[in-house]
Amino acid sequence: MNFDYSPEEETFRQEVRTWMEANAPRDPSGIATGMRIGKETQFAWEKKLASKGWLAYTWPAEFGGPGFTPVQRDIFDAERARAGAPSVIPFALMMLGPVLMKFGTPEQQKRFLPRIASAEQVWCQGYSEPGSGSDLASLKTQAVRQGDKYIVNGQKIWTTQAHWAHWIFCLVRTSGDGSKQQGISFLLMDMNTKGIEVRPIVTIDGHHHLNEVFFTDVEVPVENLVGVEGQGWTIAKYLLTHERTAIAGVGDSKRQLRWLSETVARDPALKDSPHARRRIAELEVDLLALEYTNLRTLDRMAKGHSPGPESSGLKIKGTELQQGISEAQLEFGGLQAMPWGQDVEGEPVYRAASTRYNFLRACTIYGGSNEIQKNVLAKVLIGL
Amino acid sequence: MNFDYSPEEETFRQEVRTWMEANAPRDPSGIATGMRIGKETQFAWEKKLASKGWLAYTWPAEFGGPGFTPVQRDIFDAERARAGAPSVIPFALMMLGPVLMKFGTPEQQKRFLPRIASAEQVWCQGYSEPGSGSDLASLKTQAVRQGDKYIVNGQKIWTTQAHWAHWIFCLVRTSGDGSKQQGISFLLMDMNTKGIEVRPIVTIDGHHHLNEVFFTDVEVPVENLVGVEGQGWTIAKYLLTHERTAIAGVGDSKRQLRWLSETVARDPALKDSPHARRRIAELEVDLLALEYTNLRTLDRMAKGHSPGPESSGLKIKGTELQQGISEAQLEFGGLQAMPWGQDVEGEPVYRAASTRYNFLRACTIYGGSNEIQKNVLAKVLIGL
Amino acid sequence: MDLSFTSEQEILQDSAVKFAQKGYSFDQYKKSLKAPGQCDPAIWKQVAEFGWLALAVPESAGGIGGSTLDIALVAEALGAGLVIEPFIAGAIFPAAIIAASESAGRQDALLGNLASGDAQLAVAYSERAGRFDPAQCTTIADKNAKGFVLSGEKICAFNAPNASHLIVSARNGSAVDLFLVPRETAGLSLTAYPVLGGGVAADVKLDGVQVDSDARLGDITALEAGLDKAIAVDCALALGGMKALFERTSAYLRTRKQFGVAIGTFQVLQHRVVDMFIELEQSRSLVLLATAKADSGDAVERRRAVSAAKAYVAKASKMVAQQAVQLHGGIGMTEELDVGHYFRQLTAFGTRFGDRDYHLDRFQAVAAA
Amino acid sequence: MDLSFTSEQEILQDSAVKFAQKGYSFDQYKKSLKAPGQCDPAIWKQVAEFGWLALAVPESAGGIGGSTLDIALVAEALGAGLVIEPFIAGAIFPAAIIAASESAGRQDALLGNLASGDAQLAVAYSERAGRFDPAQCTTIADKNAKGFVLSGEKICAFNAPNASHLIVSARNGSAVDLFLVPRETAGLSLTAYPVLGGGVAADVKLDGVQVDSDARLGDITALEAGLDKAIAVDCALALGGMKALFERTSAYLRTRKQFGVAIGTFQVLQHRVVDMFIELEQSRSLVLLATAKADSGDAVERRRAVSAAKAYVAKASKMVAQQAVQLHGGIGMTEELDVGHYFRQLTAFGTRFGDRDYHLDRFQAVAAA
Repeated sequence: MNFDYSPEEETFRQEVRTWMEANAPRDPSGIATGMRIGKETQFAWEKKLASKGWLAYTWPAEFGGPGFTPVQRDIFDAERARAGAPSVIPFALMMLGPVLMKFGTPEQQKRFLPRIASAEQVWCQGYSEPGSGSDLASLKTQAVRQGDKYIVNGQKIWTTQAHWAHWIFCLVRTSGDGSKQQGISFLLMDMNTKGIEVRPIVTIDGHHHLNEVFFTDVEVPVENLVGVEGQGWTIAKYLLTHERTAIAGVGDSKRQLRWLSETVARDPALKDSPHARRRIAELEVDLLALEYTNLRTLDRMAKGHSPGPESSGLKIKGTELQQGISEAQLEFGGLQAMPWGQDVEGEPVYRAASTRYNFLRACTIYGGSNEIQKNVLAKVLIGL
Repeated sequence: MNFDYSPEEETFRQEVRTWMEANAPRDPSGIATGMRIGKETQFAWEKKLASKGWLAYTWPAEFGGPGFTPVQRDIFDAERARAGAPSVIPFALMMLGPVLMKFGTPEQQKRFLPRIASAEQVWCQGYSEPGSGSDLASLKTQAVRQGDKYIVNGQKIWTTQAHWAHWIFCLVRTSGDGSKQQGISFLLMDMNTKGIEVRPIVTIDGHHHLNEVFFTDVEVPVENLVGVEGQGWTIAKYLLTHERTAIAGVGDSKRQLRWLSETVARDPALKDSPHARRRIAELEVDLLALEYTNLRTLDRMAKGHSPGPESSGLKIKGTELQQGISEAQLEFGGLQAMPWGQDVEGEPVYRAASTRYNFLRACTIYGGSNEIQKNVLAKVLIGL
Repeated sequence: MDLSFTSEQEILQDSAVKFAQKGYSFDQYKKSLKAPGQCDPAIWKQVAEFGWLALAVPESAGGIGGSTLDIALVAEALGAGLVIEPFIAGAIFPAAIIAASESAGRQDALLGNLASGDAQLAVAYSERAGRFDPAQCTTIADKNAKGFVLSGEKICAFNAPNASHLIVSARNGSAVDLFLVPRETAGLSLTAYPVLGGGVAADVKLDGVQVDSDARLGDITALEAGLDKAIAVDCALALGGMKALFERTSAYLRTRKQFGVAIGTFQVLQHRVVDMFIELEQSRSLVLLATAKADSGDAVERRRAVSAAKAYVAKASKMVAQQAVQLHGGIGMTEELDVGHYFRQLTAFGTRFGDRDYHLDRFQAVAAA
Repeated sequence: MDLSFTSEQEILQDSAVKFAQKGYSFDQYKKSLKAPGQCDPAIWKQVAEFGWLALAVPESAGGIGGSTLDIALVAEALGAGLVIEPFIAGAIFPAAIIAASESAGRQDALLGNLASGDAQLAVAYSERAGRFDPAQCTTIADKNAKGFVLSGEKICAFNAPNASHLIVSARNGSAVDLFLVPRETAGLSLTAYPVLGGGVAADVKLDGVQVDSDARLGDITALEAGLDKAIAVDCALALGGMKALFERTSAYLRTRKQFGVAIGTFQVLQHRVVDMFIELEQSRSLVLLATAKADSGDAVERRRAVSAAKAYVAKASKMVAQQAVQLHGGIGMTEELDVGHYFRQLTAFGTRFGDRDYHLDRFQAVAAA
């Protein structure tokens, strides 16, 4: 048993590091917070990654990805985070991509995958609805078949970056029969279609990431159905469980914690505080536990196994740690973290802290709240 | 609004303090832990309190108590704890006494109350059964009426100090009809009655406080029924909610924390540790919040109101704090807390720590586990 | 011991609760956020008319000279109503400092303007390297013939952009003294900004600011006394916010349905709400203690109670605020619902006037002394 | 990166798991508790015959010279089986010190006896005022013509009552060195006692103990290396106990009924078990890291990994142990059920070889260096 990377992996890491240092966008405040970065910067960065062939870095070579191993993917993501570069918009790359590879027709694969990998098409995800938070299957948006079209009516909510996206993939109800899961289908829509309206939702970090998306008699060609009618729930579950490598957020948490500890080390008010140093040490130990739990999962995946029981805590612990680090950033920032919505002189990590702290409250809510995650895991562990 | 004690109360405090200093048993290791104290020491101490008229210190004068006000009771208990004296065995004094005063016949009151207040009769409580932990109402011990007797068969468990007690009060099932609560009655039994067998349960602190009590065709005169048949559940609820003043355990926690902080102050390995000092400060602040929450309850009771919403957290927070203090005692004790079941040189608080730590795991379990307490409180707060 | 309020206090509390519930809607809050200095003049006028701004002004200066408890009763209602007008930073805190200072009698005109709502003040005492400790002061007051020349930098002086005068702490020889500096004095410059959770503040530069000898209000003990009063009152404000979040969250759990049932039937969420409630009540006990002791002449007793309250409430309010958002789910994350705004308000509370870490240290230092 | 075990390791693990599950019942545990020195000779003989005592003895001394991971696989099984015989304190820890010391070659006979189970050792390095830090040593080694004279006091030397020799740390000039002292040496006296969670220990008095020059094993680096190995292995032992408690608790929740249903249907208890499981898996990751790095020649890397594991597992095992008792209710509090015994075992783990506080400090010191 060893945790050492192979010489080939170390070479790969060096290659990625060098490239990241040369190419990562230079916008420390925005990138570091991972939020204030604007559409232009994000799109330019994704184009740059695409031109290197690294945008769809989790995809196999046969579908236009670089064909990285699980360990390489992890290294890539760690180096991306280390350079302070933003992560890619995940909806097409991490979610729709794998779905099309498994459930899509060859025509759908040819039509969409190259455009996604080349950064030509940005996607958003239409899952949640006002009445269905954690109870996703209770969704109501309807798609009624009329000839070679579906007519879609309804509403999605919490749609991240819908105001940037060219396309949306949606769970829609195509039948009211059977269990509520059975009537769900998976549909792709061009955001420019008539009848789609996007309204912004501003969140408590003061920014606009989220949206409501309204569908009024939207006509969608039947060839935009993925899989068959009623298969939507199966596809949704596949999508949610598929991508685990980046779920722990180890790379970004490492960068945030390092940024904080470097700042504290030069902060005259904190550098000698045993409590501040202790708190950083506690976070570092927790992060180390998360990092090596993630590596255990990668090792299993590299051997062709599915993730083991150790992986079930990755999302829960990973989000708790993101929140824990942002809390320390806020509290160490003290009065320097009080300015709101306006740039003021001071340590960047402190200045970004209150926005990050507010924003990151969402990470234990979205993608299945941590309470729901624990319900699911309890079923596996206790079996009742 | 003021938190100051009246001059009369301060005089009373001084009187109790002086008496406690002169009369509290001198057995620092045993008394301090509140557990290793033997039957003889405990009984002698209760006799001494009784001869002062202070054993039944929560009782009104008409029933042979000193008629203290709620604030005086609290002062009394605080001074008792401050002197390092053991608390009284609560079952007769805090539980049965008030029950007899409310539900007992004049004959029952005359027969039992004076003997309890004079330390002549020690009681234990027969509530829990093997199959009924938090679900108390599911109890199975049966009392079948035959002429002027009940014939009792069944088993109680977790019966504290049954091996010391002269009498036991029990919840028994007198009817299988109606809801499971409706068939319960409240019965008093002489522990010397034929058919009662006590078997010890040794707990993880290595000591014998608890017992199983078996009842085989035990004959109990009908005049030992309190209230009427089927009223047992009502009486049990009255009993459980009646006594709130000492539930927070403020006095004992204060003494334990002071004992710890004084020890730390002279411990060469810890006295300069910012982490040890911080932890003590945190516990002190938590204890202060508990103390003043308790005072708010006392203030309401002194005005003749029932305890307010602030009192609902007293048991939960009080037990968490007891455990928190014992955890700090254990961890500060370090290697000095490792000796087990044998006296060794060293700081008394450290030597007692592992026993206390083990023993106190029970305090979030007994008397309705903290999870059950929260269920009950949730019903009040959310109402679902 | 008697924890009853006087009938005057009950009337005061009633009027503040009514104002916050009826006179200050969530729409008014959003309006105030956009007002100059995040203070709606119409609201400020009402607050003054209620007499609340005069509560910390001594009777000798034409004020009401209320107890800290009186002020806290108003603050709790304002906190529960999400009122962001600078009740503490612009009025209570500076008035309490002046009332406790040697020069109390000389500032009656200014205090009169403050009580009537015609002027606001601000206190500039925090420095970057000193964090929350008022004694850590590198700003210098150099005595000269005309009075004093002040030089240095302060950060995050709450409400400074709205103030006619700043109370500035500066090192005068070996002492740290307080100086009243009119906002428009030459050499005084502000970098103003909005503050997390509402209100405004400024980083303050003092570049050879000349003030009269009269400008010296007194020494640091007045700042410390005023600060303790402000903290006790601020804890009451936070208590109001915690209560509002507890109420909104328990109501949401009763009505919001998932999987066909009210989410309040889920035991984990039930216990979370119970924990919120218990923290609220434990906090209330220490806030009562702090308000009772904030007026004490015994500085040790005062500091101990105030720091205990702030240390406890900082942690409890963080828990309540975080869980309120978590239990509301997505909607709790939006600007549209007031929950997120209370969340930010309580987040800022955790920091201003010293965080839990600072106050635990101070509590411990007092206990050791 | 490859986290597979070798086939030899899998065999080793299998045999240890089988022994703990079949060869060591709860009754055997209670028997061992009553055996002299809480070590059943028959069990100790079996452990020796399996070769596990030879794992930390170098091949050059007739041992197996296994990796820390090899030893940890055995320890995890022993921990899961509640085996209280002094595998670490009596064999692995002292053998690892000797193997890492300058005098390694000279102690082959003693190590042979240790590997065969014929002798046990113990390490006396902790002092009252030094808490867990081996460098805090006030015991003195005075050089004289015959060798060294040792004077001082040690506390809580695990397994000392069973040991034929003690390894004692003492200050030799400016260095802290290690000395091998036969148990029966004049001036050496032990106050023996049972230890929380099983096993025995002693406070040790050294009153002018004369030893040969040969008795000097080496300097403190050997103690530090042996200690890091022992801690990594001890963390694996704790992991076994945590796993056992997780399994017993989840099984209990499936079968125990209250209010007419299995208590495992209550969401609060479900989430508690989930938390236990997550902590178990996070702990496992750091234990694997610590065992991998415990054999590293890079002391900084070794310390960092070992202290991270100990700091994490100390907290996680406390949580798992406390919740196992809480979720079992009354029955979890009794001597009759094994749950309470695992609880005590894990409680003792939190302290021995340094608690979370100590290892967080050490982790931080290494990170800063």
